[in-house]
Amino acid sequence: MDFNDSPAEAGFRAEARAFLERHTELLAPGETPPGPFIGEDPEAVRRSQAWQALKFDNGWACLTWPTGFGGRGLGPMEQVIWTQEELRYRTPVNIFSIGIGMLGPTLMKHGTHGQKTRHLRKMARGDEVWCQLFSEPGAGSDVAGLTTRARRDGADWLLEGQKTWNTGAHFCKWGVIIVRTDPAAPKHKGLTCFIVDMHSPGIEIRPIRQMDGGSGFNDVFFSGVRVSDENRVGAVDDGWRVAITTLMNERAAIGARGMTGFGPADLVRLAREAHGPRGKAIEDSAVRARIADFHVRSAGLRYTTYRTLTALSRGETPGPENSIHKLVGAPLRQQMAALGVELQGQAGAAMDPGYGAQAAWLAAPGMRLAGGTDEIMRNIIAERVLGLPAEPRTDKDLPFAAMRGNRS
Amino acid sequence: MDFNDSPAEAGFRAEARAFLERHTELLAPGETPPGPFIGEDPEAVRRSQAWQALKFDNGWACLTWPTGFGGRGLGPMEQVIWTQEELRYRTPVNIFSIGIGMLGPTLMKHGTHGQKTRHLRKMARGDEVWCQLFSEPGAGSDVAGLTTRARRDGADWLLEGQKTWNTGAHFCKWGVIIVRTDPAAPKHKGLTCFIVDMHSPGIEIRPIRQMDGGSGFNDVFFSGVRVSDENRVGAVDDGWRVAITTLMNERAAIGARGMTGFGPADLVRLAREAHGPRGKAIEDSAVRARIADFHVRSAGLRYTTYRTLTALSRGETPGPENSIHKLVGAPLRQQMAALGVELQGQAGAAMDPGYGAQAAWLAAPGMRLAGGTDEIMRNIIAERVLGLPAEPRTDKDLPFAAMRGNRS
Amino acid sequence: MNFDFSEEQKLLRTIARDYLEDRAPLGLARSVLESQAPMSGELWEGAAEMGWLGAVIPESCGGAGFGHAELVLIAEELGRALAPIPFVTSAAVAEAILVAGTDEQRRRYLPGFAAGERIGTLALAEARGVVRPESVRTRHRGDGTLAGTKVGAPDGAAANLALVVARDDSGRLVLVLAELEEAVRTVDESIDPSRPSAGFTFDGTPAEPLGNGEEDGWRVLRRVLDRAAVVQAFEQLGTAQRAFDLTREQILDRHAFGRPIGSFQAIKHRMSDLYAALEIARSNCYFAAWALANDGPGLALAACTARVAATEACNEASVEMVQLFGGAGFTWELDCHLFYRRAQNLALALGPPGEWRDRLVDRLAVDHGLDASGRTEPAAAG
Amino acid sequence: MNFDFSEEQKLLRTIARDYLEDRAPLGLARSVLESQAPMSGELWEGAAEMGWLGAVIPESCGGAGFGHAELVLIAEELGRALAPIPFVTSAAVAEAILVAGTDEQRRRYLPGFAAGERIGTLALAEARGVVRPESVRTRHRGDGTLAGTKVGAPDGAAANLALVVARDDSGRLVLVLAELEEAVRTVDESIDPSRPSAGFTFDGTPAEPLGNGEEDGWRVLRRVLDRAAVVQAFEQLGTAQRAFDLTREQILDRHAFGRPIGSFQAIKHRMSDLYAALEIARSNCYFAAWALANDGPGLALAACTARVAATEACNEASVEMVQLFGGAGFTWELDCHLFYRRAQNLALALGPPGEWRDRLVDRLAVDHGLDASGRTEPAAAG
Repeated sequence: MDFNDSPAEAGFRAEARAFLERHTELLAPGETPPGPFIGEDPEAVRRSQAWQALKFDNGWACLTWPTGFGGRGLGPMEQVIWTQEELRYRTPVNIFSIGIGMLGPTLMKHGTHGQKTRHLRKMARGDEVWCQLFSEPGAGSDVAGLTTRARRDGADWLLEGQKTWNTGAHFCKWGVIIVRTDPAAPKHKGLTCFIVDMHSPGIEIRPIRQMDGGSGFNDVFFSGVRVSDENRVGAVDDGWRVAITTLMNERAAIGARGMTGFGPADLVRLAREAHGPRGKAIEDSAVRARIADFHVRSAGLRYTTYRTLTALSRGETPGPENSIHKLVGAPLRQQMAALGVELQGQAGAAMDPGYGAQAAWLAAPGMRLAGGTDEIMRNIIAERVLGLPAEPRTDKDLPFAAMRGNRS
Repeated sequence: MDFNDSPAEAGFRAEARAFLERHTELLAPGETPPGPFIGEDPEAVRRSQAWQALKFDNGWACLTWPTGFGGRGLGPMEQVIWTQEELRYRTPVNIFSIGIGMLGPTLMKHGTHGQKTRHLRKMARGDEVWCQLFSEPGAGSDVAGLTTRARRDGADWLLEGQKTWNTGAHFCKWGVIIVRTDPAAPKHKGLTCFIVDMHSPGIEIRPIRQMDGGSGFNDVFFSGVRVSDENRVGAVDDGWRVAITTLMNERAAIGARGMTGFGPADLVRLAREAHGPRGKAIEDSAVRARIADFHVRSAGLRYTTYRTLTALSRGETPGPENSIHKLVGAPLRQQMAALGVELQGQAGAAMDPGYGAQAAWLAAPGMRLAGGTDEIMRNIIAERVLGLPAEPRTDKDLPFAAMRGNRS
Repeated sequence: MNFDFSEEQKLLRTIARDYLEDRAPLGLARSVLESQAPMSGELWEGAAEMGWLGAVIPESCGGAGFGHAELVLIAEELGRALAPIPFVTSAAVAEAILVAGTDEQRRRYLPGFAAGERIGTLALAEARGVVRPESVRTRHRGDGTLAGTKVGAPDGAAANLALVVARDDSGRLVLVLAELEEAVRTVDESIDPSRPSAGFTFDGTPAEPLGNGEEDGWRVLRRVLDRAAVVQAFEQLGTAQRAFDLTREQILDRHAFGRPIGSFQAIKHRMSDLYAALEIARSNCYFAAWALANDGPGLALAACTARVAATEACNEASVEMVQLFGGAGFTWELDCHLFYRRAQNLALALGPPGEWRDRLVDRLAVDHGLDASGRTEPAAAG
Repeated sequence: MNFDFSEEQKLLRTIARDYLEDRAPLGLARSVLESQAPMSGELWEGAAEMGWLGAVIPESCGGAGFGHAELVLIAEELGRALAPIPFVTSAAVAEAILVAGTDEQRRRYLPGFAAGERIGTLALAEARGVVRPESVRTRHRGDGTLAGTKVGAPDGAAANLALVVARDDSGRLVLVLAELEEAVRTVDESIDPSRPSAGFTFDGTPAEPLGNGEEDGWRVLRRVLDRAAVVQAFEQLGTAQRAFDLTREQILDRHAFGRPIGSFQAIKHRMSDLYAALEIARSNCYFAAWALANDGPGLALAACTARVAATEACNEASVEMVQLFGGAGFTWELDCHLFYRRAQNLALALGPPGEWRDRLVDRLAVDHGLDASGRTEPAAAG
């Protein structure tokens, strides 16, 4: 056991640092790297694109992509090392992770030669930004329950419906959308996947206001949006297979970043300041017990990542333990933030920029819902990791249009 | 709101006390009433029967039974008042609750005239003790999944199979058993109910040793046990309806007795004695927080009983809140006992007769399993109280013998 | 055995519920949340007209002269409605004057409370954390004026009279009443803007001692908080029950994988556990109401027990509500966050749960004839 | 990045597992549980032959001279097997001699440990609760003898040498080694009779100070317990994983309502949560093993973290095991109770979870450059 790079890894890391040193600078102590981009500042988009182009032109944009599409054909460990290093430096927000991480690989697997040629290098260089259009108001956990329709109109298709929880529609050139093309088929069978030009007439983008007041996502409405059949990805009515590829890539993302935000160290600092029922809250063992349990889970997730990285470093497939991150991490953040609020007593009712517990507490429910709810994650672990049987399904073989509860 | 008896209730209570004063005496301070009978002492059985006969002869045995069967046709509130009073006095253990509380009412509803005449008064007077034979090793939560068989043999039936978690078989004269008479029918349809003479040839009774070392229950084996068709209760293959009556009576039992055993007060005493990480454990707020939560649940159950008694006192049907007792109480006992063990530190590894935490902790899992597991109780509350839909069932219409996983 | 409310009391509850369904749909809480208003003035006036604001104020002082059983039922209904008015907080101040004020103070202040002209708040905390005697630095000086700063006073944005805990010139803790017109108010950016808290800076603000000043201020405060906790526990219970009911409707309505999500066992089981937590809270609340109405020696333990149970049920119900509404539950447009915010606001308003758990065990031990505190400070067990 | 065991270490683990599957099926734990035996002597001899008892003892002292990575893997496998031998407890005493003993003591005692002739126990507690410096009353007198009574010494029934915390004539805390032949032993009626604890009365029992006696005894004890906690966390992890695996098999096999109970969502979700708790424990154990092997400054925090995580996972896994086996899980005949008992035994053996959580936060604060203790006692942070 050791935490050092192998010689090859160390060499690669040095290369990465050299590039970063040349073009930017280390973060100042206490300065945090930017979170995922959710705002609407066009200047930030431009800066992000410029940095991506620079990376691309120097071979740092898509390390794991094949060389034919502008990548370097490297392994996931190199990607992790690059990400670790990049996060130490002052760089713009990254608005390409959905495209490069999820949609690019989907096109590589299911796209036509023309689609790959047309899109992949521009996606990789950040010249065109991509977004994903899967979730719907009535189809979140059950993505295949979607009702957005596409009907043939000559050689084209006309899209009608609503997508939700979209990231970045307002600055993206392209989107990948999954829609229902055969409502008479069972739910997973009548879906088709398309590339859609986000500037097409008939698309309306409305930001979703979240419960914490922020707006990181959009509802996207489609009214008679025309898509050429050339932009179809995969066969007609075979879109579920395409979507699965995308979702798998989403879930395979490796948390090199770790837990950020309001955490055990913040709680210790706050508890040293705030009064408990007797003396300082840090002397209150009920508080201490909770902080201890938070640290156990938080450290456990960090070391679980090390186990995954070890497998990657050896060229092995990481174990299933990587699947626990979201299930453990999301409620953990909510509980830590709730204690942070509670420790402040009556004063906790006011938003506190000093510790940020209140903001974290208001944002926390979103993490338990986005990208697979806690419940979906538990299903996935139970079935795919533990091999427990699926529940009896009633919705798999019925014609989609015949099922109760479907808005269509 | 007040906790006093109505005038009628007070009068009834006085009557009850007068009878008890005449025939026995108040418990000494600190003396606890006997728990449910689980031992095998024949002298204790005789004492219990003698007390029951005395009660019967004076009209105190079966208050809620109709007068025709030896009861007094009173309401549940009178039964509660009687039980409250009887528990204050030194009386033998009660070995009749399964018969009088569950099986008697079942016979009244489903039995023949001859069965009622033959059995009910003797049951009520305690002359003959009854037991129940429903659960099987492969059919606990899912009682209807039972595989004990009865086959016709002339005018009689022959029973073959095993029952488990039986209380009292070794001192009972009669048992009520449910068995499968048509394996080709769906699981709930091919069951029949019988009265069985527990002294019949072919019955073998083996005590079950529990994980805490105690033996309160029996396995009962049936090898070619002959039962006359006269002893059939209800129609052939209609036993599930009979069993439901018994199970409903089981679950309607009202907890006038409340939580006994190792509880919050014991924890407070122990925590005042034991050291915590700093000073006495009672000063440790992590311990205090847990005791507080235990008290909240324990007191909440006590006051929930008051709500139920209020409805009974008014002649109303109690609300569904009565359904939470077992779901809340059983894990609560386990958690309290676990803290009681934990507070003792290294010394907690030894059985401690002083506080009894270890014994309570070893016995606690049984309470979460007996009479409906936590999981079954949650299903019942969700479906019957909250009106949430049942899950899709795969086992209701198939022939029983065709189902996977059935030992038969 | 009569452990339930009377028919008259239930009728009052029904009237309150009908009134609030009409005048205070959830949209009312939202409208205050989305505005800069400190409360709904209209509903406050309505509450005065209904006699709610004077529920336990004697008729001689302009009140309705009901009892505490009626007070808690009104609080429960206001909780159900997420009513954006400072009912419980203000009632706590009126109650303090009622139980600890002089006759003259009762006559002077209480009619205003009953009429809705007086709105009270509890100005206790001066920093983050539990309010402890040793952390009180605000001074009530010999000249009858206050100097100091209070933070996070519940419903502080709407109030015009504060019950303040302070230290007199001899260092003794006292409770005083301060007119807020003469203080500097900073309305908080609240986690629950439908019931915003505020901070106050007192600098020569006139303030008079509550009562004749002979009783220990900390002891009086604990009694006031115990009584308020029972009333607020009913408010929390109402809020929790409403969140639960709406969640139940939602999971019957929302379909996934071809069936209502309320038919999935994991969700059913969580709802059963939540139901049990709610009933535990309700039973404890009922007992505390009985203890409050009878002002018996068991009140302190009953108040702690009801508050801990109701706080937990309300927090859990609101957290599950957001989760079980799914992605939509995280949007501003749905009402889930109103419950999430309110539950936390109420959990903090009278001091955080840890404080009440700690106090519960003190009382539990006392009731078992034991001293569990290990404290040296004499007032804490009062 | 290499956060895993080496191929050689994994091979050692495989050998250990194969050996134990052959020699220590669950029936072995049961046979000790049902007898009056203090342990399985045969397995103990086997462990000596395999070199496990001398895993970290230098070859010069008769040991195998492996490292701590090997030691923890053996402990994990013994945990999986519910091995009825005092491996971890005895290893803790050997380790104490290794890190704090004199050269002479190492030479004198360690060969016996490696050969299995020496079996150590930790005689710390004198009453119910956490062992605190102020509660140590056992005296180590100037004449080199002990006087006092110890209770609940883990694996005390099997041991012949105790590491005792005592007070010397000047009142200073010291660690001493006592031969148990010269003490009065009371074997406990244990919650886990497969690994029975014992109490000891010392009355003139000869005992020698561990090491040269210059270091503070309490500080050395904390270091010894930290190191032992890492090893025992692996034992707990092995036990937890075995309970989990058997539960998984059972819920696939046991049918109710026409399908395996493992297909019911509520059960699936609990298994997922339990899986997560196990993996959290495993990752924390791995890190603690690394810290132990490297004896770095992060060891104290890592030990607390691993112990808390593993204790919780092991307790939860055993409680769920009984529950998910259904009624049969409550019988003596099934093995569930062996796990339920062992999990609790291990949770208490090195001090209860509350003590380790408390200590964890001390260390966490220190590692963030803060002092979180609010304690006055200097040795506690050591």
